[in-house]
Amino acid sequence: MSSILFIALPLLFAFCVPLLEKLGRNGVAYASTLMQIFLAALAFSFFGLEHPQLEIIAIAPPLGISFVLDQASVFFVALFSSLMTLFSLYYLWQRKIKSYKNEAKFFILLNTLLASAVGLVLSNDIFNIYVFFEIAGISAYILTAYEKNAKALEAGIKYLLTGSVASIFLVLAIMLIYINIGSLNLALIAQNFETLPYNLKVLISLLLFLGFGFKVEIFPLNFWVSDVYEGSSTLINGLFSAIVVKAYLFVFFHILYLLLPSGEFSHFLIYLGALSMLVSQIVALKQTNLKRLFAYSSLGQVGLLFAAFSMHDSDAIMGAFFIVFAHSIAKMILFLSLSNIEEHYKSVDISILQKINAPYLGFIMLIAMLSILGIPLLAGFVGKFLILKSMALDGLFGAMAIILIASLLESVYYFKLSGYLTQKEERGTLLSLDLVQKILLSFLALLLVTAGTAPFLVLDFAAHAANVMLDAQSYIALILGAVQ
Amino acid sequence: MIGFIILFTFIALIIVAFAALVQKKLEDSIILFMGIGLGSVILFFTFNAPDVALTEAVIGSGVSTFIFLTALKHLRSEQ
Amino acid sequence: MNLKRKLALSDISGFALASVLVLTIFNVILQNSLLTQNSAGNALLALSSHEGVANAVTTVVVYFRGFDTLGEIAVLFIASLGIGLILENPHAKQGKKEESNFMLKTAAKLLFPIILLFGIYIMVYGHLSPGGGFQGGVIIASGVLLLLISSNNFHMPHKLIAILETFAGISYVFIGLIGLLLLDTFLGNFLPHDISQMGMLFSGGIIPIIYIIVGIKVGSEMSFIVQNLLQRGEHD
Amino acid sequence: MKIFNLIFSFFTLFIVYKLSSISWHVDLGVIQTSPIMIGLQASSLANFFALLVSFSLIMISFASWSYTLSKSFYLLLSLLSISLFVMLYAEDYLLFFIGWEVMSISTYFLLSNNLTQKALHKYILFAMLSALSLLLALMLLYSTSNSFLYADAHDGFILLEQSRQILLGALMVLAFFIKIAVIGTHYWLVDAYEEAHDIFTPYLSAILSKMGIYGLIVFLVYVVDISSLQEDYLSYFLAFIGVASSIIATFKAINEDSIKRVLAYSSIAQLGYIVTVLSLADGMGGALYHALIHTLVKLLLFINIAGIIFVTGRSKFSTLGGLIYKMPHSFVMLLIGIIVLAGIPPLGGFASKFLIYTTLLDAKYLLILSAMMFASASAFLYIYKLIYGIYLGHTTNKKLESIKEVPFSFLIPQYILSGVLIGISFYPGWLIVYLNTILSEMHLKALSFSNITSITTPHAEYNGFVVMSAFVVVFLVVLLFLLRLKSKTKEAKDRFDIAYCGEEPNIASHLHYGFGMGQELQRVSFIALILKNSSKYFYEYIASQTLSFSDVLKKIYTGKLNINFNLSVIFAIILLWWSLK
Amino acid sequence: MIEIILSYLNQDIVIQKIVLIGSMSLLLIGLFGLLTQRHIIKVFMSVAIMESSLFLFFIGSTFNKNFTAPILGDGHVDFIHMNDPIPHAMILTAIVIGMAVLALGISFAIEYFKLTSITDIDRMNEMKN
Repeated sequence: MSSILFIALPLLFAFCVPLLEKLGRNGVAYASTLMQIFLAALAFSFFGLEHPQLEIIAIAPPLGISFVLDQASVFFVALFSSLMTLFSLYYLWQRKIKSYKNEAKFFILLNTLLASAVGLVLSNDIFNIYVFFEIAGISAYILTAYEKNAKALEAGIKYLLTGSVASIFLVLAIMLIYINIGSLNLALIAQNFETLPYNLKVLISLLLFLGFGFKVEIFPLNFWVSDVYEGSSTLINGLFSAIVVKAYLFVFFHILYLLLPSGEFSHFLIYLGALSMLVSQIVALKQTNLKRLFAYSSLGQVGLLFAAFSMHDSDAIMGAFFIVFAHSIAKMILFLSLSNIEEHYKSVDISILQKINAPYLGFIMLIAMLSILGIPLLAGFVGKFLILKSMALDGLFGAMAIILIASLLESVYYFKLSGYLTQKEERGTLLSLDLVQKILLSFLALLLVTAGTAPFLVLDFAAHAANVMLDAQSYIALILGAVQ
Repeated sequence: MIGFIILFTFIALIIVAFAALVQKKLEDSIILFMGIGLGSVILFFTFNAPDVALTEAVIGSGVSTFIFLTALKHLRSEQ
Repeated sequence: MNLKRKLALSDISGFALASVLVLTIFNVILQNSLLTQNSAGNALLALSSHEGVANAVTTVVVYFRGFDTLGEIAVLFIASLGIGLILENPHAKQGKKEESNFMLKTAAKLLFPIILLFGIYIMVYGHLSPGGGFQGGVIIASGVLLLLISSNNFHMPHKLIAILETFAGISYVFIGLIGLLLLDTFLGNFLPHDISQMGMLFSGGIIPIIYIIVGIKVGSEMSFIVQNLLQRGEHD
Repeated sequence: MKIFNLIFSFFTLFIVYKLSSISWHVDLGVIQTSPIMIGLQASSLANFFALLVSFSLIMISFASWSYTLSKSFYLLLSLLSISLFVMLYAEDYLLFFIGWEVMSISTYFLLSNNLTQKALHKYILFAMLSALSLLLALMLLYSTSNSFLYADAHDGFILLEQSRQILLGALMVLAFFIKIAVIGTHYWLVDAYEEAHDIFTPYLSAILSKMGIYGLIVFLVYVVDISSLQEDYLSYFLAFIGVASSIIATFKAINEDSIKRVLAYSSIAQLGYIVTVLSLADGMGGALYHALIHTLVKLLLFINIAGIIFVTGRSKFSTLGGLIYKMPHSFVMLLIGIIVLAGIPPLGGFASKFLIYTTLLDAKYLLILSAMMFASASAFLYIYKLIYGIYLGHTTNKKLESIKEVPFSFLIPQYILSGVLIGISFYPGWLIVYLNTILSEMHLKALSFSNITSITTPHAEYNGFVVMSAFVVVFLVVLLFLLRLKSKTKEAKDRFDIAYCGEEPNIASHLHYGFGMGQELQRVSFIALILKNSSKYFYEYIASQTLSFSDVLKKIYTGKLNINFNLSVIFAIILLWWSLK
Repeated sequence: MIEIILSYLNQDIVIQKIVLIGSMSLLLIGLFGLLTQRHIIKVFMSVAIMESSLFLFFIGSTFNKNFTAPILGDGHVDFIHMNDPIPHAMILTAIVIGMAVLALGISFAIEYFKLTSITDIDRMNEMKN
């Protein structure tokens, strides 16, 4: 079973939705969830592989496009497909209360988003990455504007414009690469990227940084994120912060490690990531809308990931993997439960947390918040600790101080929320969850706790994945080796 | 001869593009935008790229201008 | 008065910013704009010679980089789906459109078959002469647009176009999967395609078939987009 | 659930006792990429504190017998105790940090259903500040020692260059000062103690502040190697801060109306003593001794107060008074408690003060010594107020006359505690033996020991047994005399049956003068200065500054797309020019 | 005189310089439009201009005057002395993607206009920060 199925099956599903609609009202929903479960199983089947695999499409690499499956990308693919399966399972029960208008299109967009995220992670051809960049973009624009009210449409327009500006920079970078290196295959580009004159190398890496910078939500370029989160519906926010951002992050650093293995700009990128975390936490202090607050908090966590990934150190990357895992799950929990709260209490203001009467949901949200904060015995702490440890070894105490101040500010507003949740006050009507939704949420929370209390279970896998991601030489050898 | 054609069309393109953006009335700027489409088709043709020229002609100048015109129609109908 | 000056100021500052950025990009490219001859193109040209397809660009678009085209078809499909979703308003009032004048109607009746024929020609001969699926499909869509504008009682055959579109999409992915099955490379060219019959209609293996399928898909999607944009979803 | 808690606490005491006898060492795991050893080990210092923790846990579970508490309270309490044991027995700073943060978080949840939002928020922010500064300090240490173990923490510390050493010291001390709530950082403690559940406050004050002391000791002994600390800036700083906090806290305690706030300030003052004496290498013995005494006395006082609040439902001096006839047992327990708290000779409190004074005398910190004496002397004011305000004087209103003695569940722990305290007063030397094993393990100078009944220091010797027995004899004689006298006195009809200077008191006149004590001190300029400004304004200033700064930063995230695109182009230009140069 | 100019213009280097200068100035105009224009259609137009300038730059700089188009026809038998087809394929895909995104953006703008009758992107702040 080749990894191309991650792209082929969702597209096949998307194209034959009109037929599936004949199967009755929820034919499409069940078909899509079944397919996603199959894809998740497929992703986990790849877990065992020791050395990376190559999937050729049409013709052999340096000319053709190919998918590369190594530990790091398999981790991301498995994370994305399992999160998407949980999301659609959750939505199957959520739609009893509020289902989206013409739901078939909603499911198509979900699947294309998943396909493009997986494509971004696996692809090995820079123009192919641009195509997936656009597919993920366009399905995200439509998902943002799905509600068709003034806020959603404005968010859609902003997201679309930022996306097209980003793709302009990216296309210019690809063109310069092709003109000067003559190939689109990442391995070949990486091989003779050093031979380029210095100022051209700087220009290309800057354009790539700008192209991906908008989507990776780094400090000066993430002005659009909070509007998009506030505009789009809560369920979709969960998808954005859990899957889309992580895919762009992985691709950017995958290319960075290939093109600049010696890490010329790493110092600047680390401090930019730390600064981005600090700024987003400071701005998050004064937010009253929960969706904007969670948006700024995920900006902060992405800033931390950015700093960790740009350290070119396998320990920091291991920590970053943990934080990716913990943050995606925690944000998925928060946004799924927030969508239930919004549905039942019709408001997303911070003060609503004082009035909700959902002890179970509150407890699960509490675990998610504590994990984001990096409290020990939860997954967030392991990641943050590993990152700080490797920063200490490199002597980056300035960045560490910024990150710790930012997490202090983060604990200010998160504990304000948990204070509201645990407050003994008269509460509104009881918000009852379906049994399945409860199981899903508690499964996610259980993941957080087990990863936090017993990290050694996954540590060696994460360490192996981090090393594989870092060493560009074996990646190039794998691809170019396949040709001879 | 090719060099001259390229130079001439580029200069025309630049003038038309600048005019299209600075233009106050929307109809005129969209018509000028058609000019850009035409210019780029000519250029692609001189660059020995017939496929791209055909695509640009049909999609780049054809459909995009149509899209802007319908946008104008809908945005105009309210005032 | 100061509003005018403020606007002017922002224009100048915008222009200054844009020019600084572009000039720096410009002079960096200027210093090393020499085309290295070892571009992958020559290798590809050599490879495409035994694909039995005259138009090298088509072999690259459909076969060598077929995955991009599949992705690009997905983009177009999602765009038409999104536009349909955004622009449909079920409670659209069927405003009485004034009758378009006589000349446009007769011209449309005359021109439509020619445009349709031209579009189909471009689509089918994509692998022999310039053009192909995308261009052919859009030309057909422009033909449909012409009809939409000219006559009021022309109603898009939604059922037919939807079936065409789904058929094309499914068969494209299936061809890819069969390629995966037979040659275990996705979108592999499994049909016979030797050079001898260069120039015949079905001489390029799966390439012309895919390009026709792409043409049908693009044609139907573009007509949906055009129809939604034009009437903002006031259709039946 | 109560039984479970009781069994759990006895179980912990049994385990601690068992563990203290054998020396064991368990390493939990190694993160293989960069070898980090995590493990638990038995150090006698840890055993000492673990003994304190399990002992106070038993007292708490006894006292909580008559309360109906939610199941989550007991679960969180046991989680808290487990985290304390993990922290105490950790042999490396990573496990110490994990225990430290789990402790803060479980206390946060224990406090969360009693405290007001503001007080809760203050507590958790300070707890997070201490945790994060501890984390930064760990990382600083790790950068040179490449391992978190205490063993090689010292040579890592030496490798750090001067500025980083100061930073490490400042962060580590800040983290522990927040938990000890030294004068600058006590902003959260008083409200937390006052509003916490009556039965949780004794645990909070007796144990959690001791964890700060334990952390400080570990830092001083393992990282900074206290013996080389004699004239160092750190010891002057610790001494000065300790004394300042004890003086200021004592005067702040005096004019408080709520009993729990008085006790909160008094625990800040007592911990101030410990911190002062920790600044000296050979002060460690006195510090540990005082820590033990302070734990026992605070448990006794807070449980007593909990009993009073449980029975009368009031916790303000102005609403209490004259309970001596209704609650004689609690009165006697409180009497013993405040004598120990005051540190006056007969009872054990004096032994630890005596050790502390002699160490300060040897080290010639005379100014510090005099300030400390001044503070403990002026402590008498709030100590007397404590006993007078609640038990002596006239009852302020009718309802107080109908109350009965505190339920038995409060009295058992108080009896045990006062028994232990009296035992220590009789045989102060008995502890010295135990302390010496700890000191020797930390290769510090051991206290001189002659016999179990007396403490000997180079300057003087205090024989507890003799003083205690003399005191008991005198006490009995006076008691007999008073009882004989009482049989002849006339029972007062009711509390208004007193005539003084010709006025007839009625319901309106306020007979109980105890609670007013200390108000007139404001006229004294030095004390008025202390009472007027508090650290509240400083913290509120910081909070308002950050919030206004966040308003400024919010401007970037306005919805205007045009401005943002200009910003990104500017950012691109800066990047390009900076890297092309 | 004109022949000299024409022959000068025909050199490859000069053509590449013209293409570079021309497309970069088009990019400059597009970026200028993006940064200053207020009306939503003008913004989309400047994005379209920037995209087409990139495409011109790419095809122009990989263009070789004395090679033919990459199609076998009227006499050419095998694929030698032909322009590199890969940029053509890439631009072909990019044009279609650009148009699809543009169409989607315009439909957002139309629907947004129908709801709030605002076309000036600076007045689009439904979300109070």
